[in-house]
Amino acid sequence: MGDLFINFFSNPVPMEAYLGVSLIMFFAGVYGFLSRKSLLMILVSIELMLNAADINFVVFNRYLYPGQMEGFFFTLFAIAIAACETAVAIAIIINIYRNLTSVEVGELDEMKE
Amino acid sequence: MNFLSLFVLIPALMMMGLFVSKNRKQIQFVMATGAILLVIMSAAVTYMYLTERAAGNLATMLFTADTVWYAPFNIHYSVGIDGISVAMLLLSSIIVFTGVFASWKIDPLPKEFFLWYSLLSIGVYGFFISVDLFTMFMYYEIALIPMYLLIGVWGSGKKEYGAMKLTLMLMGGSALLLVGILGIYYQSGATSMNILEICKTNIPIQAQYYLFPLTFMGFGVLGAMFPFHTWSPDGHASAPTAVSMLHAGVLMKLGGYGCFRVAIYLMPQAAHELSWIFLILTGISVVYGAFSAIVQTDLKYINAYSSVSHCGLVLFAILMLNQTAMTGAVMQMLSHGLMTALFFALIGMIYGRTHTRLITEMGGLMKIIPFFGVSYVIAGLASLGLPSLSGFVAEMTIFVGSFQETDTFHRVLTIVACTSIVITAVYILRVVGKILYGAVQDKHHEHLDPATWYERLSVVTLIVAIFAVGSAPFWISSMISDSVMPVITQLAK
Amino acid sequence: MAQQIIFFILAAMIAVFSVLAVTSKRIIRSATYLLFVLLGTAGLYLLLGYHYLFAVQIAVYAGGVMVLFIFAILLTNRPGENVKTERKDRRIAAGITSLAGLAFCGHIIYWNVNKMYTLVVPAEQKIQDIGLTLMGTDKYQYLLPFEFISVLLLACIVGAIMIARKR
Amino acid sequence: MQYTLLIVLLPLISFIVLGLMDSKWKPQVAGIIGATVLGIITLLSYITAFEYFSFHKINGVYEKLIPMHVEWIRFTQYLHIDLGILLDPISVMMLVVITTVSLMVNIYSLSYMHGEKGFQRYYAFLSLFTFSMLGLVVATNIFQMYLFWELVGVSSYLLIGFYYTKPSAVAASKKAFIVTRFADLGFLVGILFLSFYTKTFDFGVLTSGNASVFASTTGVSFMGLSVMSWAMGLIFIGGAGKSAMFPLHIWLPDAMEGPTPVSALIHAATMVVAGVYLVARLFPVYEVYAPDVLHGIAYVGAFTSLFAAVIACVQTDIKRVLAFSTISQIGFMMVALGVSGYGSHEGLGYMASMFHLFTHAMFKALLFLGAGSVIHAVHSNEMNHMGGLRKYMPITNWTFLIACLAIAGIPPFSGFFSKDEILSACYEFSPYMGGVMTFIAGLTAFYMFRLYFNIFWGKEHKHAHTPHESPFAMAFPLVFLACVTVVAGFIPFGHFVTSDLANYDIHLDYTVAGISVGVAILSIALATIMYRKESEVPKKLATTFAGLHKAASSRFYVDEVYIFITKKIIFNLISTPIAWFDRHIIDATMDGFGGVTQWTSSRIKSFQSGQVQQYAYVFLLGTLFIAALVYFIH
Repeated sequence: MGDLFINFFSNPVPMEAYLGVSLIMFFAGVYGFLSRKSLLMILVSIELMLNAADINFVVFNRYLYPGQMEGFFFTLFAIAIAACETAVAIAIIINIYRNLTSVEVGELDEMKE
Repeated sequence: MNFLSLFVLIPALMMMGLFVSKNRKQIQFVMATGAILLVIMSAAVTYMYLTERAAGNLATMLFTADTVWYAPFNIHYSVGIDGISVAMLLLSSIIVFTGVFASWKIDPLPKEFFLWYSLLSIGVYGFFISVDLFTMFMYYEIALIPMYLLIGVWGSGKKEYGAMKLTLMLMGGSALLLVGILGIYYQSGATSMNILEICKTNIPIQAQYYLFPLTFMGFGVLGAMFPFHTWSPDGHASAPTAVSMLHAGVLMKLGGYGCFRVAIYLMPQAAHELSWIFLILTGISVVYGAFSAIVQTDLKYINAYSSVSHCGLVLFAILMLNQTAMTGAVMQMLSHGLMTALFFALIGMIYGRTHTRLITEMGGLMKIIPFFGVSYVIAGLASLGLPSLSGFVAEMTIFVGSFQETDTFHRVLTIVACTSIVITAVYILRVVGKILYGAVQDKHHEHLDPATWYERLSVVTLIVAIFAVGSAPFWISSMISDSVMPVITQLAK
Repeated sequence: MAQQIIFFILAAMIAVFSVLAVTSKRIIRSATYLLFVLLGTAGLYLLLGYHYLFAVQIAVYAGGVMVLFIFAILLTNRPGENVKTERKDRRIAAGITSLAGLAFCGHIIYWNVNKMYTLVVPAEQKIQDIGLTLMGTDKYQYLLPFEFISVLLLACIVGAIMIARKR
Repeated sequence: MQYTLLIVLLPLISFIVLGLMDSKWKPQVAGIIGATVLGIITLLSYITAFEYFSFHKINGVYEKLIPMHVEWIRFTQYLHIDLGILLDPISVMMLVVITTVSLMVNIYSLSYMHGEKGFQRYYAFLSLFTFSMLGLVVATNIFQMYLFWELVGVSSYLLIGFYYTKPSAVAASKKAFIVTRFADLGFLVGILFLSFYTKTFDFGVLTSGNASVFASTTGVSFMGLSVMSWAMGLIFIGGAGKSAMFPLHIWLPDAMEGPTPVSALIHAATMVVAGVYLVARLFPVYEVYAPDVLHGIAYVGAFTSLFAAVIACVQTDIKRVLAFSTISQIGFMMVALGVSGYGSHEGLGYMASMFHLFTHAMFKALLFLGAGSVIHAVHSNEMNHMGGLRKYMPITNWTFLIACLAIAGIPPFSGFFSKDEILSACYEFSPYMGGVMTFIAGLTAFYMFRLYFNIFWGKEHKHAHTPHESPFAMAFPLVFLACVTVVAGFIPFGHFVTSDLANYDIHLDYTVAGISVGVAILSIALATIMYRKESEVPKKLATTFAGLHKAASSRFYVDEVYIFITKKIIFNLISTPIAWFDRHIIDATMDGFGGVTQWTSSRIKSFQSGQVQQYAYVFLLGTLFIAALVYFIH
């Protein structure tokens, strides 16, 4: 354990540290996705997972293919798409709330207006 | 496209006519015209067939035509007829015709009813004119589907259950059939699914061993073979009149026809080897159906079980694998088609008046509605094999034919099957005695409407047909027996 | 050394807040925690030398998306109300599965990843390069996806208005 | 002799016309049409008989004529049903018998059935019956016979059930049809056996004596018995059904539910002798190829005869008595055939049987019509509602007496001659048989006179209205048949009908004749003592032999056995379980398939909940699983 700390602080930040962070973030997102009922919370969880993925892309780009920019752009586009998605999702959520006064997934089994 | 396709085209045109017709009058006009056209067509085809044969044309199938439908899979649309198809076409036309009149005032949704009815007849006609396995199977499926809606929507009693059961069991049968047909096609190595072509090839005997039971059972389900007959009582009991007529009268014949044309014709060796299994099953059907009919109390159930018995006899005779018995089988198809249609027509008409089908709740109807009473007695007598009515010639041909097999197994089975004529008498007379004779059971039954003209037309047509087949069987018998010959030669190989 | 410490702080922040974001009872708090996570992520981008990405992350996520979130929350939630969670057994199952996934992936990362890379000193990316790459049509250039994204964005705008407008 | 076709076809046309017209015509019109048609064909058959017996004898042997035939349906290369007309001595004789009795019944019914609802229908059915019966007797082949046999059965069914609102009539008609149908099953299978080995249905070929026809039957056995025994035995079962041989006789007494003229026509004179006719028709085959069956027929006939005679002694319904008497007399005919051989003198039994058939038809029709006349007068079938009617109904009384004397075998009435021939034949076969038959003849005389005295003598019963003699249309047939009964015995029957178609001169065997007349007179005397005046003897006898009396009155419980078999065994032990099995095993299995499918799908269904979270969860698990799999396998 001591070695680990010494290594960590003496060397540049290793890739697995970044990956570990994104991992925690991702599985927190997964847990949130599975355990929450509110659509908004699910959306929050999705954002978490997307961010985790974004970090991974960037990290891989930086550590494995430093001369290229694929990961970077992927993340860029992912952020853009995530923004779109959030916008639409929130529009839908608000609309649902307007109709059903609820944003709980369990209660949304009717497709009617 | 030769003129045989008209049999499919006319119902299709009827459907179009129905689409544009606006009221009941027009619907009736369209249906009546179409049905009469079909009768005329089939009479014409019979005449043409007989003249062609008289002119010495010895081909297995006459008036054949072949169109490639989908070349990569060798799917053709091919039609053609022999004496058996001619007999079946005649039967179908008569029953479609009488069915139209039996449901002349169908309510509700007459247009939709007749639409499905016409689609059903497309399937039936198509099946009888096709000589290609694929076309045959396709028409078979076309005939099955409308059944579900016709029973489910216009039926009575436990109609959803009956419709579901009938459709599912028949679909199960057709699943077996599909495997069988594809198996036949691939194992034969033929370049098309045309029956005439496949019969020239030799399907390996190992393949026949599993393809024969598959095909036979597939068609046997439709032919109400024990133990796959249970759709028949429930389905027929809940079906509307015309549908019962068409189903029991024609559709059940598809089974026998298919067994004959596909299972036996294409796989003669397996037919020889395995016929005993099915002989036992069909032998059971014959006696079992008859005994079951004795204790039923619902008229339609009685007739459905009686159909099980009679159709069992058809398959039984086919499996005897000789010319006489097979001729008898086809005649029995014809005869049973006519008389069971008559039965169902009458039951429907009686039910329409008494609002009950339980024989315990009826009695003395002969005095109140004599037309139906007399017709019912005639139907009953035909069913129990009175000479000069169609049942007699058919059954006798079957029994004489079956007796040509000399070994004890066939003998005993034949004698067992013969006993059905006694049991049939028991249940027929029981019904006749209970519902027609005796005292009137229900005072609401004392004044029932007399038969209307369209009901009379429908019933009389069927009775005349029954008499025609029963009194002058020679021409139809010889026509059929000539057409059985190719199968016999195939079996002798 | 400073880099490591910054990373450590950011990592701890992200880990703690992401867990808090999904376990918090109040939805508004969850959103706030999410904001911290997003900011932490932006920090990581900076740490990795992607300044542009850092800016985008802050502007789009922490700025745009979070505002949307907060509005949505305020519109749909009655203040003070707890967020409903799934049934307990489901939550436990979800937790176990997540932990299992975490363990499994962590195992892979810990034992396998360190053998694969060589660290190159992070260098700042030139904004011109980004612009050229984004607008070019050659290999490794991204005009087509860019256009797609723009169309997608347009569609989203239209869609969101269509969905959310009053009837 | 083409015109013989008309004999068969006219009744058919009459049936169709009457049947289609039904109630559109007045009843009288229908009756007159029916009777006229019958008159015409009776005339035609007399002409046929005259022409045949006069001109168609070659070298002392009658030829077999087939004036016309057509192929009706072809089964195999050899087997085909022809419809045709075969004229030989027995068929011509039957033509005469049937048309005569039928004509009488038609005339009689004009009055007897007057005012009944369904009069037209009645005449239509009578025509149908006449048609089928005539078709049966002129059949050229065994299948044609079977065909008309069935038609006869149906017309009998329709006529017994004529009063269809009466439950007993409906039940009786049903019973008659089903019992005979059961017998016909035997007939059919017998035909199948016979035709399979001989390759023909044709009577001409079968009875030609050509051994090559039967060549393939030698040594063939089926389940232990020789094939010819099977075939002929089964065919006899068919005959036994129609001719009411024990134990298939049960339908005949019940058949008396039909109108009385119908009983006279069908259940006394014509249809019930169809079995005898069948055996006679195939007699050469029985005689050569199945002698054991022939002997069996003799024993069955004798037993039935005795059995029925005993029952007839205690019945109280006059039509029932006559019915059992008919059974007994048909037994006589069967015995005669059974003991007969082939040839001129050996064929005595055959000749006697046919002779008895002829005379019996006449006097039994007379008895039934007389009984009908009595029933018409007193409106009851029961003996104890009658008595002393001789004062009111002289014609009926005299004609009935003549018929009773004839059946009792008193010379010079026709029954004496025919019965005497039968007894002679029996004595030649074996003395025991002769003795038994003589005893039965005595019983016959006894019960007939018991009947006679109970109706016309004895204590007068109070009637609601005074009985009166029947009108002319009913009296005429009685008188006519009485005349025939008186003279028929003097017909030199052996000149017309013999087993080998050659002449045979009947000689009265005076010993036999003496014994039988003696026995008959003794029995009549006994009956006179017991029943002419009211006396205590019958009651005493009944109490002395209480068991026997009771058993005989309930017809030896054969009906109970029948009911047991149909109700308990067929209905309750076979059909009900089968129906149950069908519903609860077969159908339940089929439904079970559906049920299993539904159950499975309802289980699987919860996976398709539509909840994205659940999908995600499963997806995640799956991903993890696959990843772990891949990872750890590497």
